[in-house]
Amino acid sequence: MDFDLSEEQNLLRQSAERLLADQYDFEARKQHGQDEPGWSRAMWAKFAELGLLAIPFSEEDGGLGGGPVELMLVAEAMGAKLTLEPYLPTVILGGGILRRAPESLRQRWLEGVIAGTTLLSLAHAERQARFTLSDVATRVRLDGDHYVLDGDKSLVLAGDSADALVVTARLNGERRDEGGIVLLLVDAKAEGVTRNGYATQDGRRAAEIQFRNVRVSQDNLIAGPETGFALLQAVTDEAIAALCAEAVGAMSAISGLTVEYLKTRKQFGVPIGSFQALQHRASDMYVELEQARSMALFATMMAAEQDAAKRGRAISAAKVQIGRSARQIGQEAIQLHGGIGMTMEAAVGHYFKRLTMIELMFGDTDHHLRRVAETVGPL
Amino acid sequence: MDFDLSEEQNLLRQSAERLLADQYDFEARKQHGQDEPGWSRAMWAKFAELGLLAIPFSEEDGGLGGGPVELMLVAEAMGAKLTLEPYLPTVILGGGILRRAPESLRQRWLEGVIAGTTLLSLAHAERQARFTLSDVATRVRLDGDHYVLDGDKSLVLAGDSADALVVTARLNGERRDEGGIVLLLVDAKAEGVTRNGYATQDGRRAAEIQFRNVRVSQDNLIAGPETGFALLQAVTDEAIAALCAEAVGAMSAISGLTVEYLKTRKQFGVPIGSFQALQHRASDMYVELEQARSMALFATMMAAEQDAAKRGRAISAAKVQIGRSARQIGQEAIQLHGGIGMTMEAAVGHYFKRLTMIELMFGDTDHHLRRVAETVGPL
Amino acid sequence: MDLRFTDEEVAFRQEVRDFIATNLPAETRERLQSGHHPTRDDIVNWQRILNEKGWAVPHWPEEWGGTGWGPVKQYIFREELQSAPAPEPLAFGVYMVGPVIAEYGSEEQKKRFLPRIANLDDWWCQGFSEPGAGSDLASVRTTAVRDGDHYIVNGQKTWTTLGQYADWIFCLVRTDKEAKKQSGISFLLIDMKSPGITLRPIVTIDGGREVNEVFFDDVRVPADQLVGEENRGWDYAKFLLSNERVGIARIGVSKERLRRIRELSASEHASDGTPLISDPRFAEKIAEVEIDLKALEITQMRVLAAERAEGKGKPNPLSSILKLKGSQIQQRTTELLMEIAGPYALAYEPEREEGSNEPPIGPEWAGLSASTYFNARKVSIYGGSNEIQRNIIAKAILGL
Amino acid sequence: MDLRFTDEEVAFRQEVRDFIATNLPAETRERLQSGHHPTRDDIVNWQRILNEKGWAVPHWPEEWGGTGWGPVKQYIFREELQSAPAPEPLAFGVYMVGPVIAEYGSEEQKKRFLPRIANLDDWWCQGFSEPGAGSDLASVRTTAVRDGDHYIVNGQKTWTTLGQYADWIFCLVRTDKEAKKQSGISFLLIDMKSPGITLRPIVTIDGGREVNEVFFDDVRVPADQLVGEENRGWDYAKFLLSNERVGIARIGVSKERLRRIRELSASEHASDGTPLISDPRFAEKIAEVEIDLKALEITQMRVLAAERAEGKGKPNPLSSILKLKGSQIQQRTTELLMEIAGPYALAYEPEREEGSNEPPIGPEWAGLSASTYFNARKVSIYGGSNEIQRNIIAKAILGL
Repeated sequence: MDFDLSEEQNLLRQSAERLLADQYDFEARKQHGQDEPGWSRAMWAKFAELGLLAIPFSEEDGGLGGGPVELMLVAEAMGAKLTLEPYLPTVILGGGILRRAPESLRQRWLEGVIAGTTLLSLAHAERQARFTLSDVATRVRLDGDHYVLDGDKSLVLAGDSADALVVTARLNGERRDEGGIVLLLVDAKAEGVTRNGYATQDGRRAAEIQFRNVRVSQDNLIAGPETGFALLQAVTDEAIAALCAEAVGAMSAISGLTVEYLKTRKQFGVPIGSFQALQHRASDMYVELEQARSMALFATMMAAEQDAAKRGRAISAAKVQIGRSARQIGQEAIQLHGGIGMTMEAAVGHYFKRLTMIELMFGDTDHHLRRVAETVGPL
Repeated sequence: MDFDLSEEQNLLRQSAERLLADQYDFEARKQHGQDEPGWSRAMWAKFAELGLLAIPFSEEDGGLGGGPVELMLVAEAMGAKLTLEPYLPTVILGGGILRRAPESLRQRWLEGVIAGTTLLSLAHAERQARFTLSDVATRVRLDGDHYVLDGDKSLVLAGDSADALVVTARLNGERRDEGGIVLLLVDAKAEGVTRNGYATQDGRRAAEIQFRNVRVSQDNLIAGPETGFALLQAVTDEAIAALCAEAVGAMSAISGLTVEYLKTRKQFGVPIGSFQALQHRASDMYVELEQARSMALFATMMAAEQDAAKRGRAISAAKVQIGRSARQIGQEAIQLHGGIGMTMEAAVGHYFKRLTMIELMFGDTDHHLRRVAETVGPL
Repeated sequence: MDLRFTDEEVAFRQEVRDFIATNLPAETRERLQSGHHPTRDDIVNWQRILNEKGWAVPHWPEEWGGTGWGPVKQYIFREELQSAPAPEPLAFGVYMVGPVIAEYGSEEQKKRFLPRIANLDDWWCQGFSEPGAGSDLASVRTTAVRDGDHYIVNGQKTWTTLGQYADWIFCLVRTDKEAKKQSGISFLLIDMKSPGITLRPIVTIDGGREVNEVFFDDVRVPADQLVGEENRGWDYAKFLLSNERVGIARIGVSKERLRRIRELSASEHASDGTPLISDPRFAEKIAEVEIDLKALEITQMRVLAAERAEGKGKPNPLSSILKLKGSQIQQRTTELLMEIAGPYALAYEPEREEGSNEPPIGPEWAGLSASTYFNARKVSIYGGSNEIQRNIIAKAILGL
Repeated sequence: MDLRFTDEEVAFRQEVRDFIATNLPAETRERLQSGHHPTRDDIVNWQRILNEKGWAVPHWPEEWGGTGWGPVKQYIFREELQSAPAPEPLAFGVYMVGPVIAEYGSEEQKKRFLPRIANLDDWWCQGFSEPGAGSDLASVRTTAVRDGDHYIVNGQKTWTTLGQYADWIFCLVRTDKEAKKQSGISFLLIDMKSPGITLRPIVTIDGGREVNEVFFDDVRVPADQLVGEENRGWDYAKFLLSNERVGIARIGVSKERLRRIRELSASEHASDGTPLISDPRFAEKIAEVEIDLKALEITQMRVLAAERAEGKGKPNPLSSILKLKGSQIQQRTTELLMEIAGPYALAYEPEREEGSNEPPIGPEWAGLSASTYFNARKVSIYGGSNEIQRNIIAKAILGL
């Protein structure tokens, strides 16, 4: 049992943190957000340069062969700076699926992903599904040597700037069946694909995407109807683990900002941090932060677990803790900042909004709490 | 809309409070608890003298014709002093049922109740029922001009000292049916009645009572199988309303003790009440107390409502608020008192224990929250 | 003791409800129901409709348009407005500066300003807070120096709600630098068109533009726009703030939002395809707030009853509960709404607010749910933060 | 980074578990499982079994019986004891005075006391707290005045846990009244049979008799029972208190209680006749605590890993979390147990604890559930109250 990072891991963490410290302070972030398409392509190129985009891919595929720990380190660093770039959709979701795709697809796409020239996204969620991962109404059928895709996908993260989309679609079975879901790689500019991009509450981008009679050649099949769901589930769990780490980075930053504010802000002639009631609330925030950090570590450790039930229970438990901590820390940070926390001019509100959205993504706290309650076995 | 008490009500409240202030301080209470049978018969006689035992009975029956407001005033005063005497079982539960009994029964029993010479209790709860009011397995059958009673009753409040028992038993139907439950008046010393008395966590008394072939003459029937359950329900709701008022009295007292302790107890050279973190927690206790007081008023107002569904929803809502407030206030009172709060030597722990038991009686907080959640309509 | 409303009060509530049902523009009601803020026009139109009816400023002296209603009727009236939902009157005129002018203003000021407030001919805003002052309202650094029959005002105000629409601003200004903190403050009425005033919007975390900074650079203010006496402004401010607490629990708003929560959780579906409300946990979360709100409503009644009994002079200690618990309930309802929206709370749709034709990302109402949640964080900060309320309870009520 | 235990650690856990399974008297285990406190004999017997195995005092210097285990193995050992459940070692000897004597005592004191502590031949109790001192442990008023080769001790101690069984007490006494607070305190070992010592039991709210007051009336204590130097007792006390934090999270205890909660909520029935655990709300309440506990367990691992890396000298700031959150979780589990018992928590059955033949009122375990809940309120008060922990976090960690 140890929490030590290897030399490489330490190096990775340091270099990511250094880059972001240099180029991603609050003012720089504002600038990045005004770039087209809502984040900075220049930063993305720097991520590529530093190897951040290569982490989860095998050395054979030109990657670094990193695992959940490496992704955790990067996600936490990015969370602390609220980076806007599509690391989650491209590297963790799209990349997580593609790195398990047949070799021909990996060869065709991964080089560009790693180089930062190809952006991916996962087009999976649908309007009616809420948080049920297997709820896929988008249909696909085989027509000669092509698949033909029809359906509407929603809240595709950074879907408006993606070059290629991993799309889930139902080849057979009922709407919520786990069997019958296939994963296809679809060119984002293919005929019949219509994208409607928009801003999200946390200053990022997403898209509603319609697929109308989209023809996809057979060699773009990533996973067939027997294995599609398991793959989707594994990658979703990895994404939740990374999201937990990102949230810890953000919670750590927002807690730090709050403590700093308590020290410097004066009212009635003294720093408000000298008021014991506020001290105790800051202490409770700290406890919540460290409990969340522990569960993010747990999620990281369990993200690569092969037993899907065991993994799912652990990931859900982590998401619950992150959700509870994020809500308490986020709300308290705003409250302790007072009026200034209500404005877009202070960083604290931006963290609060991102943390709130993380709560709602990939299943909210109630959803995951139910998953833990309804399953058995030790955590 | 007004919260004003009539002159009579004010007088009643004042005289009850005065009697208890004189004769029921913490030290006196210890003495009363050591009297046989675990409470003070002398105090009971004083309650009778003051007319407290006559409140809910009609003037025709020799009572004062009071209603929920009068009972609230007395219950709150008793809660503030943690009186041990069986007011709830005799006057509110047993009395509440008897005052709706046929005239012959009222004539036979109420004089003694009002004079303080007859003690009643309600033998209703059974081991398997948990909080389901209609769960009655005790059987009764008609044998000539007698009812014959068989079954086990549990947690009969002050059942060991009662002279007469109101017993619920099933004449027909399934175990949880609302129909088929009858109410009988049974002499506590009748043949076949075995009582096993014991202390409860809050320093009161209860009994497990076995009925084996107990023969009860027909004229002891209070309510038949069509009306028994409705009567039971109405009186239970009245009892919950009174219990809410009692809890408010206890919460008010324990909050007062805590604030007093914060003012006088010194640590590190200053009164601990000067620590802002403790001040804010005391403030939150105050908020909870006043919210509970409001809901006890609501329960009082709704206790006489004829529409059982409407009444039940309101009573449950009040019980939820009381339960939440009691837990927070009780736990905080102990915590703010520190070590001394953990001992039987300080009053605070006695209040805490009574409040905890009130939470668990007549349905706990979860039970009543579910009742509110599952029903519709405005509160 | 009777917690029910009297027959007369019940009839009055019906009268108000009927009037709103008949006269509130449908478009306004729908905008509010779907979670949007009322527009400037919504507020102005509705105020004029009320004014025509004689209900514009119920709590004012009858001479200036007051209705003479007691506290209970005033409460019923506000609750009906909130739960209609209708736009609430612009507080800065109707609840804040209006009563101050009516109480302390000169006869000339009353004639000049009060009717125009009642009819919302003048849009007022508030110039109390200053940067860095936070809950310490008396720390006023904006100065007003007498120069003949004018004051010259210099300084900066902040958190000025809806200042972008304002014709007038009422300000606390320092007129005596030597006096200690609360002395030396005066209460000035200033025309927003005065040269030297500039406005800078502050964008709030919901993306809205509700509040502003106001800068005063050698602004000349006629001396007859001073309310009452020089250097006694803090007294008037305290009077104003005590009025601000009326209706601070916003019970009608929470009631209306709970109605929507019940309705939407019956139409939105949980992951398993059943309505959210049939999930026992979610139903119980709603029930918990309903109980909180009922308790607060009765607490509100107790405050009203005490006011009626004792007259309005003495501030009721329970009013700190109204603020504390009222804000927590409001915030909780916005959490529940956002949880119903679930993933569809993610989309940020400010364009739609400004009337775009794009279809919404999720259900119509969901796009605003996160913004509403974000915005509602303010209610435990402004108007005396909840920490201040706890201090008040600890000191003024518990004697700690 | 690997959060899993090493193979060696896993094997060690199994070894401990097997040893407990084989050697823990069944009667003792059952008593603890049903929620009772261990008896004096339970504790003594089990300690002697451990001593025979060489596991009596793992954390002591090897010379005096320590096993040389690192922090992880020590943690595993304690967790296995707690979750067996086996009696925990009597802390006052094994965790408190033992390490102090081993570190600061004379060679003669070590030989005289340490083996008898390891074998529980001497039952020790603690004489630190005094009436009215509360969290301010340094406010010691009990005096020890040197008189030849004795000290004469006068004063009063309180909250002395299980003092009724004690052969010895270790005390903080004031030996220099002129010195300021923390100076002038000495650390004395006192035979409980000394003339002039009287004990008064304090009954706690669970009806138990765990704690006592101890009165010292001209008690003569041989001077060679002074530990270390005169007037340096506060240093030794701080050393002792820092050891007290080991295992303060009591994760094993909470794990065992959660197992019982799951088990009992599957056998006890809700009002509708289905098992309580099938009520989604109740199942989620359990899941919430399970998640809390898992998070705390990992936090505990982080503390252990840091200790292993940095040596035990530096107190880890996370240990305040262990105390704060650990106590909250323990208390929460007792609430859930009581809620499962429901109405059957009402009966007070101390007679049954003393071995009566009366049948229990409710299910066997239910009669203790309220007492356990009441008793557990202490865990957020003693050993540095949770308010003190929040102060420590605010000051030592956050720098407020």
